[in-house]
Amino acid sequence: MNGSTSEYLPMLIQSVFALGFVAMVLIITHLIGPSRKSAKKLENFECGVEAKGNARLPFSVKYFLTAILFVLFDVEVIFFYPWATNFKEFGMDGLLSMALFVALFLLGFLYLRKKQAFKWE
Amino acid sequence: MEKFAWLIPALPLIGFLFSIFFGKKVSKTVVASVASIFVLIPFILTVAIFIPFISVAEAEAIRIPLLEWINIGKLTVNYSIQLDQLSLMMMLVITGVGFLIHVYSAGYMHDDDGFHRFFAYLNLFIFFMLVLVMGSNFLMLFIGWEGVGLCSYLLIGFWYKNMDYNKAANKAFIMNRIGDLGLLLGIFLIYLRFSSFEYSRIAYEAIDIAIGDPIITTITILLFIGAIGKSAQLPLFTWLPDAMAGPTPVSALIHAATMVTAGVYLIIRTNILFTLAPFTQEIIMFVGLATALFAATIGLKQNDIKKVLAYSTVSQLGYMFFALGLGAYTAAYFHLFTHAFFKALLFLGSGSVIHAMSGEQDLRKMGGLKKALPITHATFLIGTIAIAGLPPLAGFFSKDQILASAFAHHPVLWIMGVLGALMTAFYMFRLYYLAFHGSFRGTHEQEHHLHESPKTMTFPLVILAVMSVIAGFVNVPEVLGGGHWLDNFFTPLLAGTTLILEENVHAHLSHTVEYILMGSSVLAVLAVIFYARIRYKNNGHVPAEDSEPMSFLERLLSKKYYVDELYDSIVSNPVVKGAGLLYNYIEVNFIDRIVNGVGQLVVLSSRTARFMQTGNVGFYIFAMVIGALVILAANTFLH
Amino acid sequence: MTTLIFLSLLGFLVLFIGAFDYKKLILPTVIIGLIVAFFLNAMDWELTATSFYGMIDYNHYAVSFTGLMIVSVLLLMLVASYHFRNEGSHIADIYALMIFTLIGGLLMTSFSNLVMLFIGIEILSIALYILAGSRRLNIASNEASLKYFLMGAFASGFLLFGITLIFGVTNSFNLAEISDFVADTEELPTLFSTGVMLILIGFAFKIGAVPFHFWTPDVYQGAPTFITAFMATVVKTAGIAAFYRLFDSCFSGIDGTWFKILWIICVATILLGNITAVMQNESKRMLAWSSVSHAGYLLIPILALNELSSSAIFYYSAAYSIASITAFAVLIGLSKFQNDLPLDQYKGLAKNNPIMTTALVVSMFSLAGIPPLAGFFGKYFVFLTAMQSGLIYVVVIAIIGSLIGIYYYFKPLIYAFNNEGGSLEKIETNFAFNFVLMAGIVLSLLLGIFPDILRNLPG
Amino acid sequence: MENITQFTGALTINHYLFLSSVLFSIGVMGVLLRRNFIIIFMCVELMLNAVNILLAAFSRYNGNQSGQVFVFFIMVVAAAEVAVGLAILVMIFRNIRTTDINALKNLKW
Repeated sequence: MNGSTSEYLPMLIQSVFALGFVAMVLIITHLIGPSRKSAKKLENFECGVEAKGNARLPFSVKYFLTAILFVLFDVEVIFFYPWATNFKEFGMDGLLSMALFVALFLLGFLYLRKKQAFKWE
Repeated sequence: MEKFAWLIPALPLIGFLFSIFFGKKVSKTVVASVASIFVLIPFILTVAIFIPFISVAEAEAIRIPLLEWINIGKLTVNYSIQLDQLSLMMMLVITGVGFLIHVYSAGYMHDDDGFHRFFAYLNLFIFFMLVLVMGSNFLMLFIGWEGVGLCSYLLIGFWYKNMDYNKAANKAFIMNRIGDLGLLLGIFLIYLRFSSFEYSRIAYEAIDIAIGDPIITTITILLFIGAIGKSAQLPLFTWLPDAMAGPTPVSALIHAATMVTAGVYLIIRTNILFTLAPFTQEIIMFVGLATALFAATIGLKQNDIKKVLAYSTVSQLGYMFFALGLGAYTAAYFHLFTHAFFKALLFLGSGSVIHAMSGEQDLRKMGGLKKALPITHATFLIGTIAIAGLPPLAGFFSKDQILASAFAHHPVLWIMGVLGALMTAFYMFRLYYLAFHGSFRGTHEQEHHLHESPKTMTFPLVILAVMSVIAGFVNVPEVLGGGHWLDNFFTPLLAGTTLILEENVHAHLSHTVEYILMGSSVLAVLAVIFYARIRYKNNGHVPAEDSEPMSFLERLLSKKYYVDELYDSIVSNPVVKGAGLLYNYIEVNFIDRIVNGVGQLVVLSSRTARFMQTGNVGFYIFAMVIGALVILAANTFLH
Repeated sequence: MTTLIFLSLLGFLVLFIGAFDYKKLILPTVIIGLIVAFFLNAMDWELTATSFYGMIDYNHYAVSFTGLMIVSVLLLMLVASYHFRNEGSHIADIYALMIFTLIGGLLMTSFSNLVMLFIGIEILSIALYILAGSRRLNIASNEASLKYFLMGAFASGFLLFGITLIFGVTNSFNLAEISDFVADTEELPTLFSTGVMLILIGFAFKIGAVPFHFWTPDVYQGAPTFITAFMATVVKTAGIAAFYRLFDSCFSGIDGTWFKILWIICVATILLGNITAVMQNESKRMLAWSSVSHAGYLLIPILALNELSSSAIFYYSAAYSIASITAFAVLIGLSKFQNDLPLDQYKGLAKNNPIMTTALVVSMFSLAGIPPLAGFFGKYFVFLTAMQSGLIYVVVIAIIGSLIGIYYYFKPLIYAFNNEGGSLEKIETNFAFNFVLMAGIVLSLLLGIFPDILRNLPG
Repeated sequence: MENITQFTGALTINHYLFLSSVLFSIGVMGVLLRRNFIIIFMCVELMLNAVNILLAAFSRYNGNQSGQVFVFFIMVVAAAEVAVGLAILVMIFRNIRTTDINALKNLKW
């Protein structure tokens, strides 16, 4: 073990401890904890408001739609990154290209608006 | 005149389009006349080209390029026409006999719903057949080849409401495709060997090739497989008798006179290649002879008038191939030429009989039709004599030439050939006497209905009968004072073959031998005809019903015709039995089974393969992963 | 190159026309747009330089295939006007998605960089996943969409992994550079050939070759008929064009393992496609299996990889696309929006519908490869290409396959000419629909009689 | 910081290759073994991300930036695929009320 890796030894030890602790707690609670089996135990929530019906309720697509739209627009931001790091070298051309890129986004956004994807009701 | 040659195939095509698009709107007379005229004009054009052509000795082939078709670097293929001895002779037969059959069909199909469809198909057939023989390269030949196959399929299944007919059509189509596989591969190999599809180019280059070259042998075998399928030779012949499901004019035109001879045409066209492959020629000779005899024996026992003619066609085609195998290309063509007339005549005659009998095809239900159908009777008799090979009718000369070549090759071959000829004579006269002599055996209604066919039907019969008498004179042998006109005419066509063999292709027998051969075969045929006459006319013998097999033996015994008895028990019965055996066991059980078996194998594997498609995505992905793993493993370990 | 930009804008335009609900404008815009795109594409014929910083090489090959795809889409759009005559407002979205698919296809035929290949395939595929499921309430359409999506995404993973490995070995995504690398390197590492295999798997999936064909029949059957036609023609053409472009320019020089594997794939595809189609009773499923077998035939020129290959692939794709569009158009005319289309649906068609029957006959004959129709010459050129490279066994097997093919291609015809139990009424059609049928008939015949019109295009 | 670079420098390209192959295989196995659409979907994403790691590693190893740019493209495409995939899932869930991929097998034979 040479000098450079030895510096990571504390990190390794810490990781081992962390993992070990988790494992240990899990095992010990399993072993020493009292275990009662009842219908109540199997419910989703042991306390609080009583859960009723099937968990697989039809969920409102609106949440889903919004989330997906967010992801889509969000991911495109990646392309800003290489542009931003080379902003100066790209110069005006780069800026225009990016403007076009953003404009296309805007078109997408407008389309969604027109299709009323953002209306909650 | 040659510059109008393109019209020859174009006109039937126009006729086809006319019948398809306007056939329903105009009267039947118009459809029939248009269709017939669009075959008649090509015939006239062909004659007009042919006459100046024969006046020149050893005329060069005329090639007329029409359009550039495919052009890939070194390969150029044109739509071009080749007019030479062979194609012109073929065109004469196709347009001439074709025209007569069109005229005949106008009467025969008169009451059919599909009248215009029928003429459309006929015209289309003529078109493709002309493309087949007129093309100057293998690609055009192939297009024509496939096209006539298609028309044959359409016309066999013409009465498509009957499922059996559809089956017959499918059988014909599938068997033909097996042959086509061979032909296509042969054409590809030709391209690989010669870098061209043009006949002229191939003939030019082939002269320098050594006899027995393995590639040439392979090519010729493949081409021969194609010919086997199209020309119904062993083992792919069973579709032809089944093909009789189509209307009778179709049987006459396609399944007797023209399409089935395409295989013969193909081999004559490429005679130089076949001359270079003696091995293939041996095969062709044996296949041809075997087919000729095999089909003839089956013909002895058939009771359906068209089936007899169908087996007879197979048998005669066998003769042609026999001649091809012997290297007697002219003799093969000669027989093709005469056969086209008398077999078309016989088929059309049988059509006339069937017409008169209100659709009855069973010989046992006919008899004594001589009085009711005088013209049909007379012409049919001429056809029968012609096919039996009695001089001076057409069949005699052509068959004689084949037999002479066979004798020159080996006397045993001659004996076999004569045997086939005798059987032919027997079953044809059996057919003739059963149908036209004796007393009428059909129902009362049928008897009442008996009538001679209309003029449109008898006119072609008469013309064909005349041709059956005189067609043989195109190649009268020297020994009978003739000049071998056809042999001389074909000399340029066979120039390559002659050059390679460095001797004349047709047989050289001394005149005495030829006289003896001719005389003995004619006498034997006469004897057989006489026997058939006694058996079926004088004694009124009628083949037993299917339901009581072999009981006729007892009946015969009680009649005490000792000669008959003797003949039956010693010669005829074994032959008849053998024929039945061949038909029932070899054809029905064996050949049909193989063909059907292939079909069933496909169906079975199709059923099995279908169930791999479980509909379960999990399984699909699993299969994909397995596939990917196999590929990756192969990639790692196959290095 | 202008075509690419123009088509993208056209896609957006159609989306917005749909969003603003100008229903009457949609179809004319699409049709005119596609015609303009076709001419823009044709004008790029002389263009030889690469564009977009060397990402795209718009050579003759690309222009020819793009032209073919635009024409196919154009014909399909005309059919669509008949197919969707009673449909609601989301037609614009479908049209736009089809245009986006076309853009994907365009990239796939003109890429000169593996990144572009991947993006092209994904643009094409993602739009198709949606199109396959475009009938939201139809379970079959859902199922088709699900199956296609799952397997498609899965196959993309393989393709991508392959591309990555190639990049790792050659240090480039550029086709020319990869090709140089292959030429300069004595012994290529296993990693490289593994990459080639993975790409091969990805492509085999896209064109539906055995053993990655499982999605084809199910998806073809489940998707709306019109989309099936689109998948069978444009998508298959794009897939095979990309496949050939990549293998021809990069991997032709590498050793024979991929050849052996592709040989087996090709032969298996031809046989399995044809054999399984024999027992199918559902029209779309039968055509799906037929399309599997055609993928097999299209692989032959890639196997042969000689100077005739590109023209053989192009001619075959054109012949196959035209025949398929015609066949599917007839099917669309017959189906009244139902999903299940048993073969006996054709029963009695012939009597009252001459144009549709002729179209059916021509398309089936062309697919079966009967001369003198385009399909025959497609097969013929493919076989010729194979013979040139000495692949005699492949040709024999392919011919046997096409013999089997005749059996099932004739089935609809036998039904169509069978009048037992009454014949079909005259089916009401519109001008655009008849136009497509006539165009299909004429083109199939024309290409068959003058095959040289298209043959020498891709060069 | 220097040491970390040194440490990672000690990892050869083979390590990355191995890692991403394993991840890719886990993804494949997941797709193969699971029946829940969403989980299968995540496994497909895992496959793509395995490729991303490898691309980044190759890019660094070869000193060629284009690999990293390709990663961006893959991420965007993956996001689009997610959107479409989830939309398909919702569509199917609404119709048949399950996310089991094998529930739908009407199209077969």
